Amino acid sequence: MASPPVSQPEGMLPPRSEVGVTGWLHANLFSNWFNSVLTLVSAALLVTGLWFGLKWIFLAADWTVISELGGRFLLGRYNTEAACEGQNCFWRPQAALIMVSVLLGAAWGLRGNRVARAVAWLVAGVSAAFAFLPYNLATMGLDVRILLLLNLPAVPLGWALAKYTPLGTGTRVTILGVAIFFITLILLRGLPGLPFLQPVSVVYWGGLSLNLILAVGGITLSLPIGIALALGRRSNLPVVKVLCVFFIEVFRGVPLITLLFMSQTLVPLAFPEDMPQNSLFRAAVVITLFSSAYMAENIRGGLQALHPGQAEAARALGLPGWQTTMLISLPQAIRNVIPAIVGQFIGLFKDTSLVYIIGMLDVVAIGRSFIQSNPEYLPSARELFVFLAAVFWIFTYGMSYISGKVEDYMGVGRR
Amino acid sequence: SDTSALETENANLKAENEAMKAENEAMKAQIEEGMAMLAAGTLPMGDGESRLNTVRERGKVICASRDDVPGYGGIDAAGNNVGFDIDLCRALATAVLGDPSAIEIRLINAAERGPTIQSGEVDMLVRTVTWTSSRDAGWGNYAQTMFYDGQGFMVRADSGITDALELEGATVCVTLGTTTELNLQDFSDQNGLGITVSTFEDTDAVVAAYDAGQCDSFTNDNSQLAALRTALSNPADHVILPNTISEEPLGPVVPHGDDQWFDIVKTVMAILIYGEAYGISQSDVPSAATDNTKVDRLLGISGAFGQEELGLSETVAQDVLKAVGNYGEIYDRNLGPSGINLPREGGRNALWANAPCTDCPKGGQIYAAPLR
Amino acid sequence: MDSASRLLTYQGIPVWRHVQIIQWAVQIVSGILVVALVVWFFSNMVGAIQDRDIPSGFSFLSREYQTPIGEHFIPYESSDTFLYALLVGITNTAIVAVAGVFLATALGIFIGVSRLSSNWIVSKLAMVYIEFFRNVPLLVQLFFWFYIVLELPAIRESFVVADAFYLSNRGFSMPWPKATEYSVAVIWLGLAAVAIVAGWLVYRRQARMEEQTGRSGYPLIYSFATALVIGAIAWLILSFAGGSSPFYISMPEPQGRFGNIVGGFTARAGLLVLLTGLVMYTASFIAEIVRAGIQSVGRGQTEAARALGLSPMSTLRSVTFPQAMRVIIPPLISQFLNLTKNSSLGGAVAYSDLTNIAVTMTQTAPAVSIFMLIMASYLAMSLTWSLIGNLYNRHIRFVGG
Amino acid sequence: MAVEETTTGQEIEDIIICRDVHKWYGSFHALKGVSTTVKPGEVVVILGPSGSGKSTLIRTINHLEQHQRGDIIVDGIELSGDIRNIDAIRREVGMVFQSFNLFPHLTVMQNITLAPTKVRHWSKSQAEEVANELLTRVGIPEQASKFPAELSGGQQQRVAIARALAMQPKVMLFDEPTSALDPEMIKEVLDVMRELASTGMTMLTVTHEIGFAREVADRVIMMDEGNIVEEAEPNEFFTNPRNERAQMFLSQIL
Amino acid sequence: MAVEETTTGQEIEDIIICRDVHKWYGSFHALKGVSTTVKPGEVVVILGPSGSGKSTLIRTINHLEQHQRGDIIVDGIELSGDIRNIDAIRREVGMVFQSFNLFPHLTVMQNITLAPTKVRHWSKSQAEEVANELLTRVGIPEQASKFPAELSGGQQQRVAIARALAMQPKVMLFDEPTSALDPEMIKEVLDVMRELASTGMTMLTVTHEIGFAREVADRVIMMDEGNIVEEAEPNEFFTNPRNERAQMFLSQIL
Ligand SMILES: Nc1ncnc2c1ncn2[C@@H]1O[C@H](COP(=O)(O)OP(=O)(O)OP(=O)(O)O)[C@@H](O)[C@H]1O
Ligand SMILES: Nc1ncnc2c1ncn2[C@@H]1O[C@H](COP(=O)(O)OP(=O)(O)OP(=O)(O)O)[C@@H](O)[C@H]1O
Ligand SMILES: [Mg+2]
Ligand SMILES: [Mg+2]
Repeated sequence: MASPPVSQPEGMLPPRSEVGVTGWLHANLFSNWFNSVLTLVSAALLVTGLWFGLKWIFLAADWTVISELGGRFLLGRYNTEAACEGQNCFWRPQAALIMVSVLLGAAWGLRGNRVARAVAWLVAGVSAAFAFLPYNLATMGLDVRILLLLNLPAVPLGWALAKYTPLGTGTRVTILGVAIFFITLILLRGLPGLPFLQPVSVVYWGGLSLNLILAVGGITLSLPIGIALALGRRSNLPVVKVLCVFFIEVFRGVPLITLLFMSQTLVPLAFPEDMPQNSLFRAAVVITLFSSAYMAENIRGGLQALHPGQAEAARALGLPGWQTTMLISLPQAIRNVIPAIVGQFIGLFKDTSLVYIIGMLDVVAIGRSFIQSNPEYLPSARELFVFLAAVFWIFTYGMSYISGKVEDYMGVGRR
Repeated sequence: SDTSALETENANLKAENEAMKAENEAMKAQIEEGMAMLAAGTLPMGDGESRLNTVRERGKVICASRDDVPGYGGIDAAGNNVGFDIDLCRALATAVLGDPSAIEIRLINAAERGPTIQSGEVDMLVRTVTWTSSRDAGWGNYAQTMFYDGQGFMVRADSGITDALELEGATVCVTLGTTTELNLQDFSDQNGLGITVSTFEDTDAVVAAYDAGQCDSFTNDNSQLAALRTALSNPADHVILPNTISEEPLGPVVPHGDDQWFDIVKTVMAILIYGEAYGISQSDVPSAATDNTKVDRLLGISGAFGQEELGLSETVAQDVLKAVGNYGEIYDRNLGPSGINLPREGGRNALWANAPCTDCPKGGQIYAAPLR
Repeated sequence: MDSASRLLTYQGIPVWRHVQIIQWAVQIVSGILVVALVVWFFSNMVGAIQDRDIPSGFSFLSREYQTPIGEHFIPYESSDTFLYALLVGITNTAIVAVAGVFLATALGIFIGVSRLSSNWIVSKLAMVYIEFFRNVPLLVQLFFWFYIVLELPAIRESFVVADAFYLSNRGFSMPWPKATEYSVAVIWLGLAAVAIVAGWLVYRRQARMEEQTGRSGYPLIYSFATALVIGAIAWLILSFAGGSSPFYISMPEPQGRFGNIVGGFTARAGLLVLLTGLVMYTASFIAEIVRAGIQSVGRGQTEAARALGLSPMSTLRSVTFPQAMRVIIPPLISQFLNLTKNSSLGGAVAYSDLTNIAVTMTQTAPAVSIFMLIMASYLAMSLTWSLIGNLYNRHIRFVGG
Repeated sequence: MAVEETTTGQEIEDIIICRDVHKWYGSFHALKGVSTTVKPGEVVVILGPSGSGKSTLIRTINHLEQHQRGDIIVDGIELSGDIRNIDAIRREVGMVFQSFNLFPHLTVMQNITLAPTKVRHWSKSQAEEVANELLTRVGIPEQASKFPAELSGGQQQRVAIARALAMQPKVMLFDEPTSALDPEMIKEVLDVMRELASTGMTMLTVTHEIGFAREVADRVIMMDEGNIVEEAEPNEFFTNPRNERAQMFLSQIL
Repeated sequence: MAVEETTTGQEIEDIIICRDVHKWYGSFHALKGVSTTVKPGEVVVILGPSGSGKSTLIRTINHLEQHQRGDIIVDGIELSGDIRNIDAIRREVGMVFQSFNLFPHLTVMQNITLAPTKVRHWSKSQAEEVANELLTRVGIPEQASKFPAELSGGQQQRVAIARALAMQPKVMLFDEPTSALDPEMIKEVLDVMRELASTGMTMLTVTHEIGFAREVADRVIMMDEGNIVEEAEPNEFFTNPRNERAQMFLSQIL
């Protein structure tokens, strides 16, 4: 509407009220008296809110608790002496991060679109920016800073790999992505026997990286499980259908925190006592299954919205049932419900903060644990929670923003 | 159509059927086996395996503890688990593995304590757990009281209250899933106080709520009250009432079903206590014979107190005391002057009246079975 | 075909190629697999429970609970049983859920409609609201509100309006009707119900008359008047006959040395925080649902209504909204469900919801049994929401819809 | 103003007057100064290639789109920002859409009676009486209680016509009323429109049905790129189009 | 078994044989015993009022719907529960739908090459070669890399025809291929179908385009209420329909 007038072949310009600043103001803020009043009232609200908010943030709040915790927000207690005895294990998450940068670079090289490029540079740029945090060198060594900076060359490296080597196909980059996820897990967990990969118990995992690992793992697994459940629920085989419905309804009908409680209290009973127990793994399984149940319903919605003619056309072409599903129905169904799926991902990411129930120190719990163990910081709880809200907001809003771009790119609106 | 192809297909199918039948058979056998085991009340777990062996194979002692109470279990600025309870876990790790850092601390909340120890996932629960008979019966075995606490109240000084019996009609803040809640109810009912409770899941919230005046009083174990008072915006404005409304003996708990492990934990706790009683400090653990036979026996220099039966090394006490110090040192480090500064002298957490030490606090109840 | 392979045919088709047989085989195999897995899991669990003498069973339900419950809307004493205490938890959760659902829906519709406002600043504010509140974990938001509530004055310095409404960091108190004598109160409530039915009948009659004749029948006015008059007459008669009115208004009043509020109705801080958090959080999702619902009604529909001369209000009420509802209801119901489940975070801010109470119970009762009960309770609540959703859906269903 | 103006001269006779109507969508110039008039009882068919502005023109006439320059006067009422005038015009002008736009959640009867009861404040019984008459007139008296989805396309479009007629408009606008229909159904809808034309209703119709245009129209307007390029008697238009663009267009669709 | 049966007698000549085909939707009897045969290279047009079972008949032929009684034999393969036969028949029978049903998430080229590569296991280059040929044949060689949504309706339908032809079917089924198209586009699709008929493809077409039927069809089948009510040469059918129902139908649509 507000686009500037382009030259008209007939030489007649659109009227002023249709374009330009006045046109915009008139159309959007002051089109009638009611709108004008609304505009003024909302503007007043906005200004007071901003005034008090900013005043608190810049004058009243004491942010030392944030700087005190610093890197622990990101990595939890991963790099403490207890976690990684006699070694500096900081390079392991760093290396994982660099691999992610390479992967994002490869995705960009593969697809070559603006969104992928923006995401890759954003992640690498933010990581590299951490290298310039104003800590002294004792707190944050030169090695750490160099590893952080390496994220920048990692992006073009990935890009070049995808562009100029046989790696550059969708399947291979996907495989690479999955591989990197597992390599990251191995890097973080360590391998017994390898001296430079000394195992680090999961109890020391924490901070935002824990939220991200749980979210990424949960997201990658809940999508296929959700798809399977959705297909099962739509299946015309009564037994399969009933099983899927039962699973979905039970997992959707119960609060996640009771499921997490149960994963810690009842589930261990079902396994032999001397079997290595891993409460984080159990929690991850529960979170994934919970998310899958929701994912299944999202996908089912997408499948239902699909025109039956699509599957018919595929069948008429002689494609067997599973290929019809994999090549025709699912791609379209998923594309239909990208917003819902991303919403589900965001929900899952937010839900990872509930692992405090099982005593894991995720980004929220690490902060709370700190102020509780160091009571002099208890009065800083407000600052802490405002900071945490901002951290989550940046990630989740980033996700929905990217999903919007991906949607545009995939041309959801084009049909 | 091609009959030979059909035939091979049929053959394949038959083979498949055969395989499936075999599988079914196997599955049936397994299920039957499972049912039988169910009936016998056994489980397919390594019954022969003792916890001591499991722990040694694993190379780590797993303790369930906490991260939110300074002095008992917290996380220091460097990110390490510290506290009285954590040190008890370290002592155990030194005893069975020879390494005080061979521990893994599972952080759990109050409500998870029972199920966690019941499932046998952890080797020891040291999370300010009050010893009660029903927990002893239902959760696991209490090894040894390592700290005597009692529940008290904190109020604002300007309220003019000097006795808990004056709390009629008060709103009292309490943490969830603890004996504290239960004791408060008993106290209120018994004295007809009609107390209203506000139950919080976590310490940060409960302290903030009390500090802001959302409740009139804050009840917890006295020692924790003392620690948390320092966190209030103005500690001097608050007093801890003299009343103690409950017995709160705190100590480690081990899972049911492994007597040897139970005994090991009890012995380690006794080593810490007798270490103090005999005046053996961390910095000065004799490794050669002294003039005290009791000390020599404790340190494994001469004689024994059952190390072999317990599967521990001769010099287990030396190792433990060198690694974490004696009871008094652990106390001072965490709860005493270098910790949250709870007085010990003259209290119940001093050693028993005629403990043989020269300059340690005496006249209290910290006592363990003699080591011999 | 030889005889052996003929055996493996059904309707003349080899079984491994027969559509129906394949389908059956898939079902049987998957069924067996799942059942085996479940049996294995539970048999292990039951075995462990027996093996380790872990308490189980439900006999504890009739024991006295003897534990304090912070917030209860039905009378509760520590001598009540576990079962009753669970019921207290369920009512606590249900009350938050129902109140939250109403408030969140109202706020969500408001925000959702604002999001579509032609006023740029209003729509942007709504967008900022939505983007903030749905992107931050509820737990963090709950603490945010918790600390905001702590900023309110202490009880002695409460904000007081007309000596009847008190707001402090302990909660919000207001006047509330209380029964003078239960029997009289119940009789009046019965009569009041009759009055409402009568009012409704009058409404229907007037509305029909209005429809038939085109003259305005003022159905709302008539029906309210009818109900009020009947109710008032019943009140007066009962007051005279019984000597006192059925209800009196209990006024909140600070009492005792702590100045705690007695009388009236008090929503304690925990409830306020939880409710605010849930409502603000859920409303951001509902707003998006409402927006999508309204946008789903084709432009052609509004255009047709406008071309017929219907006013924007009439268009919204008679054309847009009834159609949007059908898109809105299913996701809305799942938001109701989410809100109910999310209330289980109440413990963090000192609200005694069902999960909170149940978790406390595991201290003195078998965890296994408690978790079974709590799962069953939440499933029942979820089913109730679904049922309400389905009933409403059926109500608004139309052919081809 | 507009009213005074139109009470003078011969303009009183014209029920629709468009004078130099311009319409922009943002910066896109969709109507480039369209002028024409329609007399009461006249049946006008508008033809033209896709995107030529046919729909835009008839949508500006009942203010579903707002024009930015020029005057549109319907039944003596000038279209302007005055909502009272807009409402008045909409009451006098019925419109039928290509995609029917029946309200799917209301029965046929409710679809038809909605506007009369809400806008004209008729009683329900009066509105239903009129509705029944109209349903008989469009040939589906027995479908009153069905929902739109239960009807064929042709029946739906006939309901849409009845719905528009229920407001007793002075002018009816049709935007490709038959182009979403099966061949069998086109005829039944065109029959209804023929009948309507024969009763003297003023009609402005966008359609590709040449047969209908030839037979029923008093005048054919051909549009192209936002302009009226030819306006003529149907016979003359179809047999001997003067404009080159019209010739091309006709060669394609005939 | 079916194979054995069809190797005998004259049936070998018929590429489609329907014998007493019955189809119920729930309790609704949609096909009431339809019997007919189609010879290779024959072009058959199916006419009939809406709901008469035209679509149902051709959808049972490639098993998009399952019939419950009677036999359908296509190219010697009997339709039954045997998935191998179903797959085989679908490979031999191409189908074009009224609503195109192109895959919106794939380009035109991918739409056409999907089935050949996945079902016939052709190499990508081979499939693309064939696709390019077909696109030239249907007149849109330059649109290969576009997405369906970027094409006009007529172009989409031509892609749909190319897609079906890419599997080199022996029979093509068309279900009202032009009824969702604008008048201008109908012609371009019919032209492609004419060309196809001239190459000797066996075609079974449901259409309302009388001109096409007259000109191209070898035979016209008229259906009503689940039965075939008339089967005749197009000339004979259109000029002199014997059946009363057919007469009525023709009077409506001509
Ligand atoms: N809401 C709108 N916003 C922007 N451009 C529009 C809008 N509506 C129509 N247009 C453009 O205005 C021009 C005229 O459109 P209009 O719908 O009047 O054409 P038409 O002659 O009715 O065509 P058709 O036969 O396809 O219906 C077209 O180029 C169209 O793209
Ligand atoms: N999936 C279905 N379930 C139930 N009834 C159906 C189904 N599909 C079609 N029918 C019914 O079967 C009858 C024949 O339908 P069919 O689609 O074959 O008709 P048609 O001759 O193709 O009509 P049209 O010209 O409208 O496409 C119709 O009455 C229709 O309502
Ligand atoms: Mg148009
Ligand atoms: Mg059909």
